[in-house]
Amino acid sequence: MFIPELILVGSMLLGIFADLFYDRKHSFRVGHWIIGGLVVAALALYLTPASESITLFMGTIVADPFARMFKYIFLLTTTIVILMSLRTDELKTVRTGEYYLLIAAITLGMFLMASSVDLIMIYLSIEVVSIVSFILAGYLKTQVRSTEASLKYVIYGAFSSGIMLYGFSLLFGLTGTTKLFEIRESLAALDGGTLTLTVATIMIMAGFGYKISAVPFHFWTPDVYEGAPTPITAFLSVGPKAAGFALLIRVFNTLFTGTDALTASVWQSLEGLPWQEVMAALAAITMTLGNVLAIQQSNVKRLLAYSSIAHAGYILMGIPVLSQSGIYAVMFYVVVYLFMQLGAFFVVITIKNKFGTEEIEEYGGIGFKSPYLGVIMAIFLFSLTGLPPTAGFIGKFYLFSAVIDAKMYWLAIVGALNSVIALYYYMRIVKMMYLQGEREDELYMPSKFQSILLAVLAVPTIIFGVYWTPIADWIRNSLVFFLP
Amino acid sequence: MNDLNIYLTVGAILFSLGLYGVITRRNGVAVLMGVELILNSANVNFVAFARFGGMNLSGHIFAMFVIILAAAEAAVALAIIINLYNKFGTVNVDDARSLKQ
Amino acid sequence: MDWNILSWLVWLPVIGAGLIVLVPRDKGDTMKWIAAAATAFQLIFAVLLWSQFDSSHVGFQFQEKMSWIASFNIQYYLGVDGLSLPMVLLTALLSFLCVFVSWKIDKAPKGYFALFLLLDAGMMGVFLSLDFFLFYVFWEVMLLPMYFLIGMWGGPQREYAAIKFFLYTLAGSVLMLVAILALYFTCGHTFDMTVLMAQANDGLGSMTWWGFNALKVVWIMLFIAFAIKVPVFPFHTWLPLAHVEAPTAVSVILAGVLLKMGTYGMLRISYPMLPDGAIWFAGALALLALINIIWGALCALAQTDLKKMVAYSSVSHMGYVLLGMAAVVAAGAKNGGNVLAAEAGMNGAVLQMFNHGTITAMLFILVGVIYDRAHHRNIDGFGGLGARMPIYTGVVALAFFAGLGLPGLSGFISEAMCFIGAFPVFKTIVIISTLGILLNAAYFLWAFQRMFLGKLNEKYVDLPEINKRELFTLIPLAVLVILLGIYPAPVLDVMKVTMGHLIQIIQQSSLLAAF
Amino acid sequence: MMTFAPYFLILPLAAFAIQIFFGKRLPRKGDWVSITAVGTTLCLAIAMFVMMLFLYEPGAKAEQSFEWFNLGELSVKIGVLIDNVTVIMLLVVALVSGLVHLYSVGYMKDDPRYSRYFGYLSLFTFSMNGIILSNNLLSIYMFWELVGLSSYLLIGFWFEKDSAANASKKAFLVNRVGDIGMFIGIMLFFTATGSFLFSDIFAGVAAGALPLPLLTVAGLCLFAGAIGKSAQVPLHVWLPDAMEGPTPVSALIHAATMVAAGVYLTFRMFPLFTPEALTVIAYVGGVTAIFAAIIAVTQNDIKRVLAYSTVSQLGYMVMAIGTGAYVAGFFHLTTHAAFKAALFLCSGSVIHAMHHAYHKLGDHDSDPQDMRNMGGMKSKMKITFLTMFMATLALSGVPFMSGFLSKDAILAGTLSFATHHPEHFLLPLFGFGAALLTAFYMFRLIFMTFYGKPAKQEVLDNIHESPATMTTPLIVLATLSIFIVYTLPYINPFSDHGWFTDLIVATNSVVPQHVNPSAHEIAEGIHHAHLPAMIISLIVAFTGIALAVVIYLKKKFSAEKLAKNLALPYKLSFNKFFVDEIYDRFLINPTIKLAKAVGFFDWEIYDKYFINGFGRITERLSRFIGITMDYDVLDQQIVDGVGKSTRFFGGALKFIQTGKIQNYLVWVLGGIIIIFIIQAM
Repeated sequence: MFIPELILVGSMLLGIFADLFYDRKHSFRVGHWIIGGLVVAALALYLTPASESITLFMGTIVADPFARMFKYIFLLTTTIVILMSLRTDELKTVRTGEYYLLIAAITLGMFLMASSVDLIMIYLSIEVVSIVSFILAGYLKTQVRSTEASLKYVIYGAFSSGIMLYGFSLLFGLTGTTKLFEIRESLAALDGGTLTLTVATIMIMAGFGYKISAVPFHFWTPDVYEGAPTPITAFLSVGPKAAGFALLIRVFNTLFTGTDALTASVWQSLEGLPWQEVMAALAAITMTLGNVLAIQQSNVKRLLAYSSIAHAGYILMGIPVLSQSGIYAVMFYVVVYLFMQLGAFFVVITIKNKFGTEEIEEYGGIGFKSPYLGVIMAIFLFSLTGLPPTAGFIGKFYLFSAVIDAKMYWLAIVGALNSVIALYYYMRIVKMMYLQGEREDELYMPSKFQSILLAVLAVPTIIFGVYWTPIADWIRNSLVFFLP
Repeated sequence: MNDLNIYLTVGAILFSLGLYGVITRRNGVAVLMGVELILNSANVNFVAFARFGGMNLSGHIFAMFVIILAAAEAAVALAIIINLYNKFGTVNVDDARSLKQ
Repeated sequence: MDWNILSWLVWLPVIGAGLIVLVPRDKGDTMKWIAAAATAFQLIFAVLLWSQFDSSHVGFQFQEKMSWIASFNIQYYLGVDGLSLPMVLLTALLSFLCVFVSWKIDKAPKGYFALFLLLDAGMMGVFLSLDFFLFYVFWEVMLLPMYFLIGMWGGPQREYAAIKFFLYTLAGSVLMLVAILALYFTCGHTFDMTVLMAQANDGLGSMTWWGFNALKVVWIMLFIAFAIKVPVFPFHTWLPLAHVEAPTAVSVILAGVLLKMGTYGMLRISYPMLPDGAIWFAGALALLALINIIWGALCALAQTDLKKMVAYSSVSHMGYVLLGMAAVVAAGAKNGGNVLAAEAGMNGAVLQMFNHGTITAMLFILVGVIYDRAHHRNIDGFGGLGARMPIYTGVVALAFFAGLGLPGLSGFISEAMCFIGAFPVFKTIVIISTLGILLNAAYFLWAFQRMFLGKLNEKYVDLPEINKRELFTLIPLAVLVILLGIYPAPVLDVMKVTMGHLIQIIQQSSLLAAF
Repeated sequence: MMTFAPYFLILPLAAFAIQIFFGKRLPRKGDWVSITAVGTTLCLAIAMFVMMLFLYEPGAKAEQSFEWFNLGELSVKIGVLIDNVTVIMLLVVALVSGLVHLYSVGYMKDDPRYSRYFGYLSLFTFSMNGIILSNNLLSIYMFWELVGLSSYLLIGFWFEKDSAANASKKAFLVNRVGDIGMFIGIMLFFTATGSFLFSDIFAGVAAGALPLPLLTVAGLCLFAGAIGKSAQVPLHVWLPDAMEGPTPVSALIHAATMVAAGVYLTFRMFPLFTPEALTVIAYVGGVTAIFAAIIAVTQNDIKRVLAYSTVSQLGYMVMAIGTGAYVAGFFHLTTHAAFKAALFLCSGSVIHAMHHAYHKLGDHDSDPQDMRNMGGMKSKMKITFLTMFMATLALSGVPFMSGFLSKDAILAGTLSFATHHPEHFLLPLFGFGAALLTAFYMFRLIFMTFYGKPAKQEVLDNIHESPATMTTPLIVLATLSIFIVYTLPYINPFSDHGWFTDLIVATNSVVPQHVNPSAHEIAEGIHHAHLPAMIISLIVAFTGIALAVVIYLKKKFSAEKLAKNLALPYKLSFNKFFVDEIYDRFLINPTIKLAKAVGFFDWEIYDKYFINGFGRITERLSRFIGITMDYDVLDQQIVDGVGKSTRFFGGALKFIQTGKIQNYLVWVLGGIIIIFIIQAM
C-alpha cells in the first residue's frame, strides 16, 4: 500500500504551509512537523500487513517485505538526521524551514528507490533523491565549501545518471519493455549476453556505483562530504547509500541472473554475462582504496567520508555472492552501519559545537575533557573497525561468512586485512582522544538531549554486538521479494 | 542500413559529444549543456526503439519523464552556478577547487 | 558443582570493573581494593576449581552450555580440562598479584583498574570457552584493554608500541576469523569445538583450495594467528617494544599469560582439530622453535636494557614450548610409536608454559622494582647493588637462576622434558638448541654481574631496599618456582590425562604412518 | 644404611635455609648451625664406614628408587644407591667439609657475610652428597648443576672484587659447556633405554640398546660433563681462576671434593665406556696431567701452583680410569682429597698470616699470595710447615705416604695398558713426566715459602702461627696422608694392598660383545706392571726433588737464568699456553659480536624496515594515490591526454580546455572502459 508515502507527502505540504507562519528564527520548528510526519508514516508502515507483497501503479512499484524493511531504515535515518540538524550550530545562520522539507522529500525518493521495479520509476526516484541532495549539499549558500560541494555534486550526479540513462535506453532497446520482470523474461529468452547487453549493464552499474560511491564512481564523495553541512554528510553517507544498495540488489538480482534468483538460496548470474567477478573486484578495490586513502586524512569528516567508501566496499562484498545469505548480510550490515556511522557523525557535530574543530590533531585529550563523548566515540569507532563485542563486528562477520560460504576466500582475506588497515586510522582518533592530554578538572557533559540521542545510537551498537537475534530474525523475515 | 540504425547512430554521436562537452568545457553552463546532450541522446534512443521496435509507448513515456527531470535538474544546476558566480565571480567550474586532498 | 563456577571466574572481574566505574574518580584506593577483592575471589574460585577437578577424567569438566545465537548455531559454552586448568590458575594468580604490583598507579586509576579487570576477564574467557565464536570474541576483547593499558600508562614510546601490538595481533586474528568460518562451513555448520575436533580433520582433508590442501591452508592461517601471540620467530618484533613500554603489571600479564595464549590456542584448536596439519607441520615447528631459542637468546645477550633482555628471554623460552609441542610426532609409527617421548614433550610444553608464566612474572616485577627506584633500566648503569640491597639481590638471583634453568627450580624440569621429548625425532635440532641453555646462562649471569657484583656504584649508595608490598607480590611466585622445581607432579598430574588423550588423537591421524 | 641416606641431604639443606633466612640474627652468626649439620653427617658417615668395614663384603650394595612423577606411560624414577664407593665418598666429603667448616671459623672470622658463607658451604655439602647418593643420571645432573651453583656463589663470595665476579661467572659457564654434553648423553641413554636409573641403563646397554658407535658417542657426551667439572683440558680454564674464592673453599670444593665429582661420574659410568671412549678419556687425562704440571712449574701465586697441581692430579685419575686402572683412580681420588685439602689449608694459613702481617704494616698493595714475597717462614709457623711438608711428600709420591701408593698404582695401570697397546706409549710418558714435574714444583713451593730469606724482613717479623681452629684440621689431614691409613691391616709401604683395594672391587664392562677386557685381566696386568712402575716413579720423584733442591734451596743455578735460556717454553708455561686468550679471541668475543649483530639486525633492520615496512608501504600507497588524484598531476597526465586524443580523433581543436571537476569524470569514463574491457573478455 502507498499510505506511508502519502503521509510523507502530506506532512511535507503541511510543513510548507506551516513554514509560512514562522519567522527566520523559528522556522526550524518545521523540523518538528516533519518528525511528526515521519512518526506517523512509520506507524502507518507498521499497520500495513507485514507479509503483503503487491505491485502498485501499473506494476511500476512494489510493496514487499524487502522494501518495507528499507523503509524503516530510511525513516529511522531521517528522524535521527533531523534531530541532529536541530542541534547543530552550522545551520543556526540560515533559515532552515525548507531544509527539513527537502530532507522529507529525499525520504520519499528513497522510499521509491527501495520499491521501484520499472526503469522509469527507478530513474525517477534516483533523480528525486539526487536533485534534492544537490540542493542540500549546497544549502549553506554563504559558504564557499558548501557551494563548491554542491556544484561538483550536481555535475557529477547529472553526468553519471545520464550514463545510466543511456544504459537504460539500450536495455529498453534490447527487450522492448521497462518493467524489470518482463525484461528479465526476455533476457533469459535471448541466449547468452550480447555486446550491447554488456555495455548496458556497465552503464547501469556506473549509475548505481555513483549512488553507493563505489570505486571508480566515488570521486565526488570526499569533496561533497567535506563541503556539505555535517548532518547532510551523515545523511548522504547512510540514507541514499542504503537506498542505492536496495535498488542495486533488486535490479541486478532481477535482471542479470538466472531466473531462479530471489527464490532459490543460491543462484547463478545470467549466462554470458559473468558480472559477479567484476562486482567482487569492485568490492575489493573499493574497500582497499577507501581505507588506504582514509589513512592520511587529517579532517575527521573527510576521514569518515573515505571510510564510508570502504564500508560501501564491504557491503558490496555481499552482492556478487549471489545467495540469500549474501543479501541477508548486506541488509544486516546496512542496519548496523546506520547506527555507528550516524553516531560517529553526531559525535563529530557535538565536538565541533563545543570545541570548534574537525581536525584530528586537535582532538587531543577529548577523552579526558569529556569522558562521555570519548567513550561513545570510542564505541562507534571500534564498531566501525569491526571489533567484538560491537555490532560492527557482527555485520562484518555475516559478510565474511557469506563470502566464505561462496568459497570466495580471496575476497574474505582481502576484507579481513582491510579491517586491519581500518583499525589503524580509526585508532588514530582514539589515540588523540585518550593517549594525548592529561586529566582535566572540569568535565564537559553534552546537553541532556544530545546525550540521550548519543546513547540511543550507542546502546544498539553494543547490544547488537552481543545479542542480535531479534534483528537477525526481522531481517530474515524481510528477505522476501515481490515476484510476479 | 535501416532507419533504426540511423537514429541510433545519431544518439551515439550525441552521447559522445555530450561526454566530450562535459569533460572539456570550463564554463559551467556549457557543461550543463553537455549533460543535456547526454540525456537527449538517451531520449533519441528511447523514442527510436519505441517507434521502430514496433513496441508499446513506454519508450515515449520514458522520454517525457527524462525531459521533465532534465528541466528540473537544469534548474537546480543553474541556481548553483549562479551561486558559484556570486561566490567566485566566475562560472568556470575549475576555479572551484578549495576542496582537495 | 551446581553453581556455574566457570562463569563466575569469567564474569567476576567484569562485575568488579562495573563497580569501579561507579566509584567517584578521586577515590583511588577504593578502586584498588575493589580490584583486589575481585581478583582475590577469582583466585579463590580458581583454587577451588583445581581442588574439585577430577584429573583422571578425559574431556571437559564443569561444562556450561546454552544457546546464544540460534540462527548461527553459536553457543555460550564453557569447560575446563587438564590443558586449560593450569592456565586458569596462572591467570588468576598473576591478575591478583598484578593488582598489588600496580598499587602505585595514580594516573587515572579508575580507567586503569577497570581496564585491567576487563583484560583479566578476557583472558579467562579465552582459556575457558569451548565455542569457537566465543573464543574469538574473548580473544579480541582482550586487545582493547591491552591497547589502552599500554598506550595510556606506558613508557615514552607507548603510543607506537600500543598500536603496533594491536595491528600485529589483529592481523593475526582476522586470519583466524577466516579460518573459523571456513571450518564452520566445511565441518557441519557449528562452532562447537568438541564437534569440530571430531569432524574438522576429515572435513577439510579432502578439499583443495588454489591447489593446496584446504587443511594445510586453514592450519597455516590458524598458525599465523597463534604464532603472532607466542611469538614465533618472524612475528616476534612487537614483543620487546610492547614489554618495554608497558607498565610493569601489564608486562607481567603480557609475558605471563598472553604469550601462553598462542601455544594454548595451538594445543586447544590446531592440534586436536587438525592432527594431520600438526604432523605435517611438526618439522617446521621444531625448526622455528630452534630459531626462537637461539635467536631470542642472542638478542637478549645483546641488550643493555634490562626489560628488553627479559622480553627477549621470553622469546627464547617460548621456543622450548614449541619444541616440546613438535615432539608429539614421536608417537608416530615411523618413529616407533615412542609414546614416552611424545608424553615428555607435550607435558613438558604445558608445564613450561606454566613455569615460564611464573618465572617471567617474577623477572618483570623485579625489573619494575629497580625501575621505580633508579628510574632507568640500563644494565650497565648499575653495579655492586648486591652489597646495597641484599634481599632484592637474593630474589633476583632466584629469578635469574630459574630463568637459566637451574635444576631444583621449576624452569629446569620443563625445559628438560621438552628437550628429551623432541630428541628422538629431531636429534640435530635439539642438539643445536641445547646451546640455548648456555646462552641463557650467559646473558643472565652477565647481567647479574653487571648489576649486582663489583664495586657499588656510588650513585646508588642510598637506594632503598625492596619493600613489603613488592615482596608480597614476589613470594608466592618464588614459592611456586621452588616447589615445582622440586616436585612438579601436582601440575603434571592435572594435565597428563588430557595430554595423553591429545597424543592419542594425533596417533590416530592417517598422515602419521607416512610421516 | 639406607635409613641414614636422607640425613645427608636434609641436614645440610636445612642448615642452608636457616643460615640464609635467619643467619644474621643467630648467636655467633649461626656458624654452629652448619657445623652441627655437617658434624652430624660426619658421624653418620663414620658409622656407615665402620659398618662397611665390619661387613667387609666387596660387592655390598643397597639401592632404593621411587617415582618422582609419571605421565601415564612415562614414569620418571629417581633414587638412592649406597655401596662401598658411596660410603667412602660420603666419608671423604663429610670429613673434609667438616674440617673446612672448622677451619673457616678462624679464617673468615670478621667477614661481614660470615653467616651467608656457612650457608653456602652447607648448600655445597647438600648438593655434593646428592651427587654421591644418586642412583640415576637425572638427579645426578640436577645436583651436578647445584654444586656448580654453590661453587659460583663461593667463588664470587667477595663479589666486590671484579676478578672474583668474573671468575665465578666463568666457572659456571665453562661448567655449563660440559653439562650440555652430559645432558645430550643423558638424552641418548634415555631415548635408548627409557629410564634414568643406572641399573636400567646398564641392563639396556648390555642388551644392546645402543649400537657400538652411538654408545661411544653417548659415553663421551657423559664424559664431557666430567671434563667440565674436573677441569680437564680443554675446559680446565675455570679452576685456576676459581682461586679467587676464599681459601677454605678452594680446599673443599676446588681441590678435594667437587672437582672429584667428574672423576666419580666417570668411575660410576665406567661399564658403559667402549674401548674407543676409554682411549679418548685416557688421553684427555694424560694430556691434562702433563699440561697442568708444566704450567704449575712457573707460577708464583701459591694458590695457583696448587690449583694447577690439582688439575694435573685430576688428569691422573681420569687417565687411570681411561686405562682401566680405575680402582687406582678412585684410590688416588681419596688420598688426593686428604693431602690436597691439607696443602690448600696450609697455604691458607700462610696467606692468612701474610695478610695480617701486611695489614699490620699498613701495606695494601703487595700480594699476600705471591711466593716471591714469602720465605723463611719455617721458623715462625711450625705446625703449618710440618703439615704442609707431609702433604707435599704425599703429593710428590714419596714412599710411606698415601700419594705414593695411589699414584704408583695409576702409573702401573698406564704402564700395563701401554704394554698391551704399544701404540699408546705416550700415556706412561705423560704419567711419569707429570710425576717428575709434580715433585719439582711442590718442593719449589716449599723452599720458596718456608726457606731462604723473605723479601722484606719486617713482614717476617709480623708473621704468627694461625689459631687452633685452623691448625687442628691441618694436623688431621696431614695424618691422613700417611700410607698406613689405607693399607691396614697390612703394613707394607710399597704395596697398596689393604682394606681399600679389597673393598673397592672392579666391575666388568657391560659393553656388548666383550670388546672390553674384563676387570680381572686389568687387575692382572696392573699386578705385573707394579714393580717397574714403582721403580721408575721413585726415580722421577727424587729427580724432581733433587732439581728443586739444587735450584731453589742451594741456589746452584738461578731460576731467572734458566727462564731466560728456555725463553719460549717458559713464556708458554708462565702464560698458561695462552688458552684463555685464545678462547677470548676466538670463542667469546665472536659470540658477543654475533649477539650484537643479531640484536641490531632484529631491532634496527628487520623490525624497522621489514615489519614497519608494511605500515610504511600502506602509508606511501595512500599518499601516492592521493597525489595522483590531486588535480595538478591529473591536469598534466590524464586530461591533457584526453585532450590530445580528442584532438587526434575529433579533429581541429585550437587549444586544450581542462577543468578540475571534470578530472573525476575522466576517471569515471576510464573506469567504465576498463570494466568494459574486463567484462567483454
